[in-house]
Amino acid sequence: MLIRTWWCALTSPSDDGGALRTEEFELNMGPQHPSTHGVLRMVLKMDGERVVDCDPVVGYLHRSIEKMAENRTFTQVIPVTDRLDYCTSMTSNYVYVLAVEKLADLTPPPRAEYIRVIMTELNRIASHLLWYGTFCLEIGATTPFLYSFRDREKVLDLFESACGARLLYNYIRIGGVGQDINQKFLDRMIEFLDYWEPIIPEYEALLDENPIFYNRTVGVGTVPLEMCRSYGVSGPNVRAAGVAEDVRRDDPFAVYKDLEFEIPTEKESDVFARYRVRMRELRESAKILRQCYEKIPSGPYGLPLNYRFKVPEGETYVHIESPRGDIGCFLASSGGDKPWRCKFRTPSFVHIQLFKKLLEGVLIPDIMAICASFDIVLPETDR
Amino acid sequence: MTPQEFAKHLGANYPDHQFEIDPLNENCVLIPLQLVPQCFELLRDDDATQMDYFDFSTCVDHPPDRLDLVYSMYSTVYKHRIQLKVVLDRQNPCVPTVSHLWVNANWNEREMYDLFGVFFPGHKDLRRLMMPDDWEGHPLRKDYAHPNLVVRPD
Amino acid sequence: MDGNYAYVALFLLGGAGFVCFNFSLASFVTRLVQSHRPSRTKGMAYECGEPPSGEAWVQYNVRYYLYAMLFVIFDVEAAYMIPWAAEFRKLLAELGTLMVVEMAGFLAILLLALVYAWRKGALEWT
Amino acid sequence: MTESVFFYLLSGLVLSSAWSVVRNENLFHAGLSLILCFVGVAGIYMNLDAPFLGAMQVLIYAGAIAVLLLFGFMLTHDLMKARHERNQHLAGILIPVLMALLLVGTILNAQWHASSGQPVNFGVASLARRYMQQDLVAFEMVALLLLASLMGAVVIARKEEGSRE
Amino acid sequence: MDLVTAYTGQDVALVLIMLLMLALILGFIAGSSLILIWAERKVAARIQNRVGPMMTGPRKFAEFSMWTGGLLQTAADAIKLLVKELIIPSKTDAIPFIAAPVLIVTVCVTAYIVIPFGPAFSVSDLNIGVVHVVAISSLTVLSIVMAGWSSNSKYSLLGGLRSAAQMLSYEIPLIFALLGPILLAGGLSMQKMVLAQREYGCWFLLPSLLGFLIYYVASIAEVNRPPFDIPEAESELVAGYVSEYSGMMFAMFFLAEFANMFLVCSVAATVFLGGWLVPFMPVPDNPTPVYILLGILTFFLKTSFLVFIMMWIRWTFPRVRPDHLMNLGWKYLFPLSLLNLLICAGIAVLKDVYKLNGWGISLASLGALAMVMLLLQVVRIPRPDTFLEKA
Amino acid sequence: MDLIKKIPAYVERIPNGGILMTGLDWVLNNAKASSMWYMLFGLACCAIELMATGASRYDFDRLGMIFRATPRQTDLMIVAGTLTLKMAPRVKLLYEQMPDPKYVIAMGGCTMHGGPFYHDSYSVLKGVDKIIPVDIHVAGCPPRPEALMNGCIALQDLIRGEKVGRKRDRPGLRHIDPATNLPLLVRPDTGLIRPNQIIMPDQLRVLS
Amino acid sequence: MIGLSHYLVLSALLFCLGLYGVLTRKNAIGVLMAVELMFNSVNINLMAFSHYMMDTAGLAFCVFVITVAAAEVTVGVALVLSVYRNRNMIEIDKLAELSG
Repeated sequence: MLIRTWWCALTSPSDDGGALRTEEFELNMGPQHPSTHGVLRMVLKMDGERVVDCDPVVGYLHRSIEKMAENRTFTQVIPVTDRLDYCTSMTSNYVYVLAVEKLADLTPPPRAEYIRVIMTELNRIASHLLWYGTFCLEIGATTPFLYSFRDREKVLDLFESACGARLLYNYIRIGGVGQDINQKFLDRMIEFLDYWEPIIPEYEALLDENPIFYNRTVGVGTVPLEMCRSYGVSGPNVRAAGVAEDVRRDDPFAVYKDLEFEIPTEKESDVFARYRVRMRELRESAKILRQCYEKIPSGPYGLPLNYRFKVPEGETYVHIESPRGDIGCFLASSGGDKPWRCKFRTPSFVHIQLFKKLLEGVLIPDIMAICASFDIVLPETDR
Repeated sequence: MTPQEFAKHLGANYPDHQFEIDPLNENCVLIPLQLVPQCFELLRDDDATQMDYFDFSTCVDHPPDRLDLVYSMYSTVYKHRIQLKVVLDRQNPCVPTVSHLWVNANWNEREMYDLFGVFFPGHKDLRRLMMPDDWEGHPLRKDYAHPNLVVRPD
Repeated sequence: MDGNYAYVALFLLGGAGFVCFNFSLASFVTRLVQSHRPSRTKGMAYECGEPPSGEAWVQYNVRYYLYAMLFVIFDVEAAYMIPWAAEFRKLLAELGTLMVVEMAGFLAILLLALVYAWRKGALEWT
Repeated sequence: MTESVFFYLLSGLVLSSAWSVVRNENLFHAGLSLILCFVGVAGIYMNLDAPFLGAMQVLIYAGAIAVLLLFGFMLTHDLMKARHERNQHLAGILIPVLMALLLVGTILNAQWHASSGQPVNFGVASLARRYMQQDLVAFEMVALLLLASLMGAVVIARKEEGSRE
Repeated sequence: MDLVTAYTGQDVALVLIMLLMLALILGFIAGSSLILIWAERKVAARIQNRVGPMMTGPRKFAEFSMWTGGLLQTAADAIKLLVKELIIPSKTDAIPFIAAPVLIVTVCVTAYIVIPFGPAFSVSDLNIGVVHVVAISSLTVLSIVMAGWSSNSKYSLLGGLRSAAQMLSYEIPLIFALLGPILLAGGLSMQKMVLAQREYGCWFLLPSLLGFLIYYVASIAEVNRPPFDIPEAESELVAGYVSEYSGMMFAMFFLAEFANMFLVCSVAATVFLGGWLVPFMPVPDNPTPVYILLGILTFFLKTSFLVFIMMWIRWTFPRVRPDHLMNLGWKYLFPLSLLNLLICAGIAVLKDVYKLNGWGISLASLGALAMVMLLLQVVRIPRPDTFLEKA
Repeated sequence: MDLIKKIPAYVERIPNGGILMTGLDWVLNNAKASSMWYMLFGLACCAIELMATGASRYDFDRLGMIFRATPRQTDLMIVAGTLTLKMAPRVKLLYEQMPDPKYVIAMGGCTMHGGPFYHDSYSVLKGVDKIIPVDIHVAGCPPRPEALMNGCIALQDLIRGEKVGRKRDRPGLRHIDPATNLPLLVRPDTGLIRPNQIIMPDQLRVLS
Repeated sequence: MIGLSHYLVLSALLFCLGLYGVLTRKNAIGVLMAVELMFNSVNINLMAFSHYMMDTAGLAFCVFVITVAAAEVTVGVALVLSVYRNRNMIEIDKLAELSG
């Protein structure tokens, strides 16, 4: 009877063409999940281990930074921008300050420009090290995380000696910087670089020659160039697609015109390429820092400005290169001492949109590798 | 291309309309509301402009009656960047979507819908982005009030 | 029955007893120090801070089944190979190379099975 | 005496877990009882001086077949239907009960002559010799059987998979 | 043989001895896990430029050196877990949920019966020794499936299923890798394995080096240690099948992980590294007390070394993706384990038919190894695809 | 069950029972204090400092603190960073999913009172102690790793003062200093301070 | 003392339980489980005879039966899976009704 039943069931024509009835189920990844970089939530539709559909949900860290900027004087906004992207406070300070300076038509003294470049590049190193650590953590390697943090602490020491803070600096000010740096700082910086540059190959050696790492990253999460354009991908992520696009080169701000550096690119545009680009950028930052050490002029480090100075009416948009990509600030002033509207165009906001497309059809472990490889930071997305 | 050239280029394509440089921002061209999707499509696809990269779009609230919508875009071919401004009615802000032209516009428009209450007909997925779904009001408007909002004593 | 095997039974019981003892001890201690405070929200399944959507008991991919199936087949194969391997040296003395040939035939057929599964893509995790 | 103690304990375990296998409304629990039953049967083999067979019972039945069945259950179950499912045919109860009476009656009435030959070893040594000598054909057929079943299962399982795309 | 007839009048003593053995093994498992967990944290700390637990335990020790700090850390963890509330979430299937940790520890404890800690120093030297370990350990899968299924949490279920598939896949190479030494030893009993290595004059590591590597990799996968920890991958599935376990129930899983780690390493040490055989020391036929002590020490040293390597691996490699893991198991390790069996058969023939001594066997196995390396160069077993493209 | 809860009270009544209970207190409290497993859970800026605290230079592990990803196995929730209104219900749920005994450290200004986001922010919860009971507040924006560790040590002292069989003294919001009946705050430079000393979110002083 | 008949009775009871399961279970997987019970009872039978008749044939046959059971379950569960995916249920009665 049993066999007959099965036989009948098998041979009789099925009613729906034998579609696979794997039940799709919804899986919440985040807001509290070890590898969603803070409070990103992804609502995943899963078919077993495979993602069918992904809906990134942001806003869990929406702290109304743009609203707060409207109620503070131009100077008071700077600490708020610190919190815009806490991994690279310097760049978010910088982009805002640049926007104000452009509207108010101020030109900082050359020494301040150099200090800004030094701080931005140091912060790029800190941010990339942070990225390297968390990226490794997410693909399951714990130890590189600790190595990168060990060296990141040394960068933070430098910041601390310059402005007294480890993470949120409030250092780049309108018309200059918060405090001057001295020769000792610069010497310590070079000392750090001498120590640290030989370590970069060690970071790479931990991963590069590891077949597990290759298998997990090569060919995973490929973003074709057209897709990059349509989504507005920028920074290391677009450079991994083979385009040497860098605001420092294309639209040079500060003294980047005078500095020699390469724009590292890779062709494949997969997770591995993005990793390679960032590792090579570390070296370029070191190169820039060494040039700054040679070239930094003496002189004043800022302009004397009134605390409640007024900015003429107008609107402007400036953008610079943050470690994550193209960060911009759209600033509108109504002629008072407070911004009328301050909007930040942030790279993470752009990159998170990619996930919906990229995560279709990948396995769960690839979600981690892909998400981590874009170096998203949630406060920047949510603002 | 400079903004002046942009304005001229657009004027050549749409002879019935006026294109001016925004008095507030020398890099910004004012666009009439009626032209919103077509004009953007032209900018993206025209060989002379090729604005293939959508930077961002945002709103500037000017109570009591004006709400400016600013688009910023860039051409990776010609390396020029331009802002475009559309002036909306603050009481009933409504502008056709451009999210089918650049994917990046998708979330930007959702954000504006969320924070400014601008409505984008034609947008596929117009939900709140930042605030919870049951949130009331549009926080970035100048006249927004909320019990949680403590005004800074200055 | 070989008395040694009584150890297996004893250890099975003893291990289970050990864990159960631990559980009851923990249960007692948590009540003693009043850390046993169940509540409705505490009983909710963990899903990254969201209230869980739907049942977790959903039907999964057939992929896992294919691996289990292969495992059964080769596990059974092991059941034949272990006695053979354990007696290899004695059988070698008794039967000579014949037993090697016999096992080679057995293995060849099963390797065919492996190759078949491989070619059919049963070893691919989709 | 230990043999009797173990026998009765194990029989109790086997029969009660088997009862749970056929009666339990939750199929997952039934599967778990099945494993317990398998382990009990393995104990019975040990009691019968065949430890290797017992180990194989645990390895194959409890470790592999039961997992396969549990997987089968997980992959096909539907929560609404899995609970409360049992046919209560009269025949379904009558036939087994009658059969049990018949079998037990026969067994208890029959005269079993235990062989008085010298004790044999039920370990791997005799098994290996049987495979290589007396049961050689069966041994090779087993390989064929396994191959065939694997092919069948792969074909059945993959066919559906293919029809998805 | 019947216990009563064999030990008339001594059955009480016998039962007492058995219970003592049980208590010893349970104590050993608990104690060794406590030490192993502490050691793991210290090793991890050393590898990661940290100091690891320092504040728990006598301050004097912590002041003495990094390696003596935090001795009581795991004890504190254990007591704390005792105090923690046991949560049984409302929608779980309670019976399997509680039974899963019970089963996993029970299985592990039972497998310890046959481990030869020293000459004549195992709980009971069952004559199916190796098979006993393998068969009993195969029940671990069930525990994990039960834990994953009954938790009624998606992360648990995904972890449980993944883990089951992984353990099933790696059990096969594991068994087949053990077949080589079984064949060489000509028996299944663990003590016999050790004695056979004395008879051969060399550890089975040499004749079946391939087997050792396969066994070691497969056993890492079996005990779900990184880089094969996909079932409980922290960054993916939160905590996999233990996501919903708290307090003592979680502690049991934790205990079982480390006890299992010690178990697989001690099996490897016995089967491949000569167990309690002291290197460079002739083994007396009737071991003297000194030799027994030395043997136990040797056994623990060998096992600890293997455990240390496992920890080292854990903190070094990224996690393997499940599909690559399956590829590795089925397409790479399994065929290689058959090859290993072939080599072992050859060595056994050399030993029995050509009466080679230890040196001869070592030489022959090195030769076989060279052949295998050559073979692997010629016949490329398809590796996970992408690596080849890049390389 | 109620009987078990009364055991400590009965034991203390028998002669020398108090010593027994004190010994038990000592063992349990020291175990709890030396093994605080915290939830891997970062909200904002402070999360980076939390990570740094776990990393090589500061090394949480030396206090016996390791992270667990699931709330079921954690004792301590370090609320690191700004808590928004959208996130608040999730944090509350996570807190409730932790098994007792559980502790909370509010790290950074945002978690105390909204920090720099106190004014003009419509979406930030002004103090996590509005939704979950907080044991220790660590000031700073973000607090330095040393400050966080100091906060953890203060929490350890708090735990060591507990008594078996009594509900933990946690009257709603902040932990109360028994000496002054005022809430306790922890700062790295001055140690424990009282909140009537005004704490400015220290990054907010601007150039004038 | 435990004799052959004890084992035989155990095996008979186990067999009948299996039969009961096969006849009453609706779910195909449940039926498979019951079939496994019957296999086991046969194995106990074989092993008991083997033990009391001092012959290793029963032992060898037990292993063969285990093999057959493994093959049966492999194919059986595969069939159940495929039936399930075609019909989204595996209740034997209804399947028989459907196929007429």
